[in-house]
Amino acid sequence: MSAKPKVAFFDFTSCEGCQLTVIDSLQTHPEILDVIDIVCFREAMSEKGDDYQIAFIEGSCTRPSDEPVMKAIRDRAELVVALGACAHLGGINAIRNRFDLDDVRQYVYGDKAEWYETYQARPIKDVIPIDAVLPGCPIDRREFVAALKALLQGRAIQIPDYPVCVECKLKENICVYLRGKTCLGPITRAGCDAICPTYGDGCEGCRGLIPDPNIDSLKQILSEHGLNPEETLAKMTLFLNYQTMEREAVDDG
Amino acid sequence: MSFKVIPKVAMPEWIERLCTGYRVVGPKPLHGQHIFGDIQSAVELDLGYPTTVIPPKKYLLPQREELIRFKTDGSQVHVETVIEAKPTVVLGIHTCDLHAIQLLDRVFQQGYSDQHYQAHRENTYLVSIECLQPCIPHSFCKSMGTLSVTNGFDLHLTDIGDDYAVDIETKKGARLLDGFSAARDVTDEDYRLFNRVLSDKWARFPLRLDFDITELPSLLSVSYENKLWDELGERCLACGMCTNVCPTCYCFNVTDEVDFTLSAGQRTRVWDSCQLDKFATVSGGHNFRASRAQRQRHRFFRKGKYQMETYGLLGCVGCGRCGQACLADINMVDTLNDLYHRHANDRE
Amino acid sequence: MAKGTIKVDVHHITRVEGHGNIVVDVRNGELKKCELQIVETPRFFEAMLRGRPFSEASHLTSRICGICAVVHATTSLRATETALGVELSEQTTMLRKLNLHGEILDSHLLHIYMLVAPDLLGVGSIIPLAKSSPDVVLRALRMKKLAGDMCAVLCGRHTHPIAMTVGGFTHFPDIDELNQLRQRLEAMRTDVDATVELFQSLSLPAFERETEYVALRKEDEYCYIDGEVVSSDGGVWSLDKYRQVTNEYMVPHSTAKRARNQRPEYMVGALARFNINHDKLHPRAQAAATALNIKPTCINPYMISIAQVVEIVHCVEEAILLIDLLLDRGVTWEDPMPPTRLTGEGVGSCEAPRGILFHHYRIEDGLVVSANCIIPTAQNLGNIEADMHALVPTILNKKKSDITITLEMLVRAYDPCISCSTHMLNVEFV
Amino acid sequence: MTLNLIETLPESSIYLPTQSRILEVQPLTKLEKLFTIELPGGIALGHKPGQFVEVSLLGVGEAPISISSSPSRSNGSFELCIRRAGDLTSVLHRMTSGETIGIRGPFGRGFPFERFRGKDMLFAPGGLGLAPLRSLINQVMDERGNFGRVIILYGARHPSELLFTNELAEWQARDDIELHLTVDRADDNWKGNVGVITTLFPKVDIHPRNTVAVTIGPPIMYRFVLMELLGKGIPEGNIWLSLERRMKCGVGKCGHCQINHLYTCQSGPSFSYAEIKHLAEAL
Ligand SMILES: Cc1cc2nc3c(=O)[nH]c(=O)nc-3n(C[C@H](O)[C@H](O)[C@H](O)COP(=O)(O)OP(=O)(O)OC[C@H]3O[C@@H](n4cnc5c(N)ncnc54)[C@H](O)[C@@H]3O)c2cc1C
Ligand code: SF4
Ligand code: SF4
Ligand code: SF4
Repeated sequence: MSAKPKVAFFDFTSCEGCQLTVIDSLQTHPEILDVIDIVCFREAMSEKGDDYQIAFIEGSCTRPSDEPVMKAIRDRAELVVALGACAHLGGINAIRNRFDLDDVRQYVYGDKAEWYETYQARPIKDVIPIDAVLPGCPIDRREFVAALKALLQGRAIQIPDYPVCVECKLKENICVYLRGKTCLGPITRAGCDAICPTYGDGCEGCRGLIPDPNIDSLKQILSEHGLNPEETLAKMTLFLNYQTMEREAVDDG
Repeated sequence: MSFKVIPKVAMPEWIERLCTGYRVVGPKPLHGQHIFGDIQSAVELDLGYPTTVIPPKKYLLPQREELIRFKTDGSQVHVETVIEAKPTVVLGIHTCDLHAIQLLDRVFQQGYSDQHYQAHRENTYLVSIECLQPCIPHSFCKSMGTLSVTNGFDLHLTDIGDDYAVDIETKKGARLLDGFSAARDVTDEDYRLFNRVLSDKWARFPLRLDFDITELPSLLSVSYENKLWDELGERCLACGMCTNVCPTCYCFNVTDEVDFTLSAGQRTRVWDSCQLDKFATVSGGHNFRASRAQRQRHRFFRKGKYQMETYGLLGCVGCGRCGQACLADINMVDTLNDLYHRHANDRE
Repeated sequence: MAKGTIKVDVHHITRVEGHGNIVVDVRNGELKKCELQIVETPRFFEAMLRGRPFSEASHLTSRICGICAVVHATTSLRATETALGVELSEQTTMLRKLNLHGEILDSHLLHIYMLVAPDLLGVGSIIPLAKSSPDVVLRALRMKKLAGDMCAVLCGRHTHPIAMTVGGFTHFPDIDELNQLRQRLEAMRTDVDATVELFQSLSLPAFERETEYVALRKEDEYCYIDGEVVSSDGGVWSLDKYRQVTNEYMVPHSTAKRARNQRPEYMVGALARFNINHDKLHPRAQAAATALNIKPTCINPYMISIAQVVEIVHCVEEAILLIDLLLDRGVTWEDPMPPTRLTGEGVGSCEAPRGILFHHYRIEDGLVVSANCIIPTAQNLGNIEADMHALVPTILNKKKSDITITLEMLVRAYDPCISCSTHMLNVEFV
Repeated sequence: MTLNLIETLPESSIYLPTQSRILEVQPLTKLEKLFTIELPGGIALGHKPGQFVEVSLLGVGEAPISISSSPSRSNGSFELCIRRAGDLTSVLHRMTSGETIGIRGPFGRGFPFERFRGKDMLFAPGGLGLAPLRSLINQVMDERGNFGRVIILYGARHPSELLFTNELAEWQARDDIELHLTVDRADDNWKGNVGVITTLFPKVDIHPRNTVAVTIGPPIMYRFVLMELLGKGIPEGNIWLSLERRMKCGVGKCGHCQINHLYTCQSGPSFSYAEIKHLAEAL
């Protein structure tokens, strides 16, 4: 590797937990600072650089004025990576897409609603082309580290295309369905090392759907495990609302 | 080879002795299920367990296993084989799982011998146990002929009341009892109990397949185009749980990892599953088994026919784990019986 | 420059969470405008909570903030549990407390080492700091890792905790893990001492302004969960009366809301807690306070960072004590306590790293029908502006770059978590 | 309790690649490069046409690649023609002579060369299929006297995608080879046939009973080429092809390359049509 790649981090609508996870990854891998040159990271540094090759973007696009900013980043960067569920899939921000936006604004800001610019929350790939994603809410630390290494090797970032159940079984977890709960593991992209089932909670789908998920079958299974249609919908719309609405749109013709 | 008896009251002592020289693993409870895990004392061990989430194959073919390690300095490349196999005693292997290990032995020894598997195998002491009660609703070992074993173990335990009768099959097995004075010789009374326990047990196990197992390969031969596969494909989630929990499944993927210098790292194999969407996809995107139906068919054919053709043993030992794990309730017994009856009806 | 004209416009103040701008406009020596503008996009959490199963609320609201995810989850759970009449076991209470201590540590360490220390040591961020004082950075990373691991052992991970659920936990640490944590915490005392020493040696701007401080208080402990709301100006409120404390209002230059109590603005956070609950601190923390030369009632907002150092000492000691208690009684796998009703209303409150956090839900038939969350930074914003108003005239003779940095440092001292303070106001709870 | 613990642990592994040197890298087209590789000490690979090796880049991964050079021309090295298709092959394409790559193999079953002697040979590669077939063709050429007619029908998508153009020119020039080329889409300089590979078949007449046909190409090509070959009356056992599957180990363990019960890496990748026509998953 010749010169250290210049890397920038940006955030849009998000909780900034993914960038915090990036900072946390320094705890186990302080050598990251030796191999990349971080030129912009608002959460952690004052210096701001406009000269970068790799841009990590956290957060969804939730208002028109975000778009030109994202486009400017795209123009400068050779590689753009969506960091985390909000950037990848709209994340929980997209829950509001199910509501009437005026109602949402009014509910939160009352008669001052018009002060607040907003539109439907969307993944950044709907605004600019992206080169890779690191899914998850928050991103997985090991996956971020692996992604950095891939970039340093000049390779594409690889993320799993199989479901969470695979990692869950490799760890020999007791399936949460057998503990009387439900789980979206069978349709959700792995890469988190099945952390939620490992800690006793069902997968909530934060990493998005696997390619060709069998959602109909899973819905049937959820209902056999006592979920009514509203509860099933709630599950499918916590992190997966953007993808669920896309699928609904296809089903509607 | 020979017989001994270990009084149950002496089990803690035996396990304690074993722990001084070996890694000892066995079934232990977890959230209402059982898993094979490290045993430090007899209280953790539950030999009356129904079945485990993952079979003991994980000690021979670990979920993740480093194969080679490498380091580059300048233009010098150092690559080395990694084989780490700690002497391990696996206690309480059910007979079905022991049958499965016989298949794994053939897979990893036939043709190119896999030294990694071989090293684990040689350093693993298999202590099996006679099943006296059906374990889980999905198991069908009697139909598969795996409800007992005559060889393949180092030691085999049979619960005869206050004692375990111990069948010592190998030198390795005998070594586990070296100097353990509580293991006594067998008496006539022990033999009487042993015989009674064995003859009583068979009636407790139901035959769950509606046809004879020897018919399975031919039943599958005529069922390649059956609609059933499509029906399973509709239900299957392609989650891969069925194969990951199966004692006879061994497919794997290989991945490389490097450190931040990019010059050192390791190559690791990880369990893979033929049920996953991209298992048979080549670069350029062509998927040779693109539908869930095709993949389900492949799994059942491997279990009931292909392994028999290639290795001379069936690929299913009737442990029932896949049926227990499958959220879509796809299981061996219902599927095979269904196939059999459809075929019988077709003939009428 | 006293009579000059200055415009300071610090766009996207760095090293704070979320998006904020400082705008100062001085014309002919007169302060025309001095604002902290919040340009963070609105997140609409309260609106999104509507209609969702109560069991999801804590998972959803932990996403308000990646840095104080545990406290959001805990507060949310307390609101739900109050609404649905869930009593907690002693073990749950202890584990929750321990977890929160982990998060306070993690957040304070992040703040003082990565965000504040670079200012005091005259560098732009920890990246050059890693070159100039690698031991400081490695120490910070080491301490922060322990804090994060503490949360990970208890709830899976610090950012967006997993195992915390209504009525209890879904996973429990084993004895080995607790023993290990304890050992590491004890070993961390050396790092804690070094931290105190570092901040002893740094000099902070001497700026003071009489301020109203608000914090949670309990009789028997330095309070982080539940308790009552107490003001340094006098006044005690039970949690369900939180609106009488916060009195939220909006200003057009900010997507975040603001709060006022007896005065037009008040302060919450580490300094407020220190000023109100100083007597409940662990003796070692009190000793550290003395060493750091901070005494109640301290009215220098830059000393927030010092109060955080004191809390770091306190949290390490408290965590050791809590672990000892847990080890004594043993940890049992217990099922979460079930709700006794599916309809109800409740307020939950905790001390987040940055100050009091309130969640208020109404739940009907198991679904959240209305929600209100009041975040510490929202409560502090008015106070930050008031501080800036008082501060700017005293520093007008300085260079513009110095003014800028002094103001940035002030805002940073409050450790504002702007992304989570963008939220709602008028909900009618019928 | 005294225990004699560790059974002896083996030192080598079937997964351990032999570190080998790239002697030369020659670009062939935009996507394909020809790599000349030397094993340590210049020892011979000892392969048969139709076999493959696992090319191994430490820290990146492995990929199965057919050996493109003929054993009859080994000279202490062998050749791999590699298309830039994804992760590993992209990294490979950035490598230059002198660098080290790992090799495992040769693996798989090659073509039964002995059985081909005395026959007329009809080669029908499509696209990258010429890479593995070149090994066999050149071995046949080096024993030219032992074979009857040699016919090569080669199709590529575009003139710029034709591989081994120098060798094609040599073959073209010889009068003991009948070479017919075709492209799916022509460019301005293209004077030859335009159309898919099957459009070449009517151009040749063969003695079906004495002909061995070997075809290698992408999966879709096989169905149509097989129709032509069977249509010409060539016995099923004399039609040979090579099947591509995903492979991770190359030694019959990892399960990825299974075609029904067969492991492609063991029983193949070269198969006669007679061997696989009953296998639903083969074609
Ligand atoms: C027997 C055989 C011979 C081959 N001969 C040649 C040849 O001579 N020249 C040539 O250019 N290509 C050949 N290929 C194809 C070549 O193996 C793939 O193009 C290569 O594996 C792609 O790897 P990648 O990492 O660059 O691509 P990616 O698409 O990034 O591959 C990702 C992963 O998928 C697996 N994979 C993808 N495609 C294949 C595949 N076809 N076979 C096995 N694994 C795959 C790889 O293991 C890799 O880890 C051959 C394949 C087989 C099976
Ligand atoms: S807990 Fe979830 S991820 Fe794990 S096996 Fe069960 S369904 Fe799959
Ligand atoms: S466990 Fe069931 S759902 Fe999952 S892949 Fe196997 S058959 Fe399909
Ligand atoms: S196929 Fe199912 S029943 Fe048969 S051995 Fe595998 S897991 Fe057990």
